[in-house]
Amino acid sequence: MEPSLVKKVLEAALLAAREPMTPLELRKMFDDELSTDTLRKLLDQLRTEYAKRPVELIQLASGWRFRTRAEYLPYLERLNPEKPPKYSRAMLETLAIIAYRQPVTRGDIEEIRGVAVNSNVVKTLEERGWIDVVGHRETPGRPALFATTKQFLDDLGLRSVSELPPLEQISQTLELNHEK
Amino acid sequence: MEPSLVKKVLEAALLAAREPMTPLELRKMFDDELSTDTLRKLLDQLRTEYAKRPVELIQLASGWRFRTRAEYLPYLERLNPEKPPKYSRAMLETLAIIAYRQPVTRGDIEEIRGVAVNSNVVKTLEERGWIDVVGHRETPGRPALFATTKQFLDDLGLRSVSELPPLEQISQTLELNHEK
Amino acid sequence: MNLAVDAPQAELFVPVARIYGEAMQTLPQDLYIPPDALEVMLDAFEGPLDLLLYLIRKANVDILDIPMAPLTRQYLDYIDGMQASNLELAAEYLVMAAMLIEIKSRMLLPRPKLGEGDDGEDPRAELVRRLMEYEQMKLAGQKLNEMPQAEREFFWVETLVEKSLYVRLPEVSVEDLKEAWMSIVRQAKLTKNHKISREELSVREHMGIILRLLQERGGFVQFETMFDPAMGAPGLVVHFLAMLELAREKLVEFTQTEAFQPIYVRVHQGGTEPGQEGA
Repeated sequence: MEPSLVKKVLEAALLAAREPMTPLELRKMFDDELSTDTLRKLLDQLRTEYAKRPVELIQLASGWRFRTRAEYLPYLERLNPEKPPKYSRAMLETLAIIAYRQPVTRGDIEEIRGVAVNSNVVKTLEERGWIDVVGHRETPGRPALFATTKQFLDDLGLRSVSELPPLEQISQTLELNHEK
Repeated sequence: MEPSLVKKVLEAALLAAREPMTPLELRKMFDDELSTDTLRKLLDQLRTEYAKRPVELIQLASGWRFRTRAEYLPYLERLNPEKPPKYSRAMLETLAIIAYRQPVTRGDIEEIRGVAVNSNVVKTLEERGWIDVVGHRETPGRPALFATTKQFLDDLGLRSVSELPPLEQISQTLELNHEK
Repeated sequence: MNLAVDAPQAELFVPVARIYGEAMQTLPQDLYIPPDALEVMLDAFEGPLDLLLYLIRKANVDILDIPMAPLTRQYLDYIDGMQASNLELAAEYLVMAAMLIEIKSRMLLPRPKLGEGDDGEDPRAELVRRLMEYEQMKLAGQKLNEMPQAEREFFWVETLVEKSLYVRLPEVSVEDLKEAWMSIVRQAKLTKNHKISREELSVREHMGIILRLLQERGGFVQFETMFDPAMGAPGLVVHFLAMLELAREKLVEFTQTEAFQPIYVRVHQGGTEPGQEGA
């Protein structure tokens, strides 16, 4: 049997598989006339051939299977949109303080919010690339100064921090509310 | 968005699909910025690109989907030693009557076959999702009218009932005879 | 033709051979079955139409020119055979037998003259129509069965979608930030102390920009180089105000060795004397 045909049979079987396929199963299609070595070589070739395709051949603990490449998942997600996840209030308030009062230290944030800042909150915002350390305040402990990044502005569709809703307006609204 | 990227997204989605995908769904991945014409063109291109692959992109009653080419069946069959169930003649004849004469009542089927319809036959076809009740005939007893479903066409790789194999032209002989 | 009564079917059900001690009989023409297989035989036919079609096809008779008498007898003989085996005979077979006999008797009667309406029709016409329709559907069923079927002749492609590979990040809008800030203000009752104007906000943004720039350039930069004329006059003013605010908050400091020498900006050095290493 031609290796090119064997490879096509493997390709067809793996593309249609509902579960990862073990080498044993794959070899069963050829009445075990396919050596484990040849199988391995052909699977590697197949994987290389799919380098530029939107699916990739991967080897999992339980066998081989074609998988949709991660970069296409955002599009597939739109077919069955799940409810978008939400940030906690602590996260949003921390972000708001950094955005409006930058550069600020963790101590500043704690002072304004009146509660300790969970380090996961800061870490998440840093990992997202929305805040970073722009310096240190020369006070005991040299606390890091956080500011928002360009990525943050891009993601929120802003050109500059000054495009955030002005705070005086917010304060006025609040005062009006308080008067009621 | 680059047409080549759009095509890859379509390819990724169709390869991963659990059901045939409608043009509407496919366009949803691009926030409807993809025209129906362009979509059609890209799908045709995709189909051509797969001409030499062991899987093919086909258009079905309920949309587009990839399937393995028939020539690989002898190999793929060996993966599942359990033969798919054979349909009885009663089942096939009932199915044919529903497919070619739809919508029909149980009475119509009995009239053509000359025997009572076993209710298991109808139940099995319904459970397979190949037929369903599309209405009732306004005669005494209001018998249910059966028709084939999209699922039936999908499972046979067809776009519409008109793609079913043509009926043997037995009736023409009859007409010729009448002329005598 | 309806007088062809001299058929050889007389020997029906006379044992023609014995196999395993069982009598072998001939059923219609070439149908050889032992009696205990009659049940199987009945199963082999989908009903009276199917049996009739079989008899016609096996006898090589033109369906449009059914010889009524021999066919009727064959049919009845077959039913006799089934009765002999104590098979519960489906009513449909008896109805068909009655129909055949009726047609046969009408064929024997003189036909009404043509032109007197529907009565002129051949009494076999209805049977022929039904047989043809049935045969058509029987063949169609076979063809459907021969068609490639999902999960039988072909398989759907279904690649793995590992959803965990794509983590959807929460979206935050400007409104969310505003809401968050309002809630902070409400709680801390900071309404009086934290009135910050639009301009002040851009000053704060520039404070960040300056600190970031200082950090990138090693914390020590010539004052003039911090100003990019491309910022435009308002931008330069805001930038300058940001510089002053940073100095006021003791985040940066300025150094100048002597008059008219370059001014340097550097990150505030805490306790150490300003300006010493840099000069």
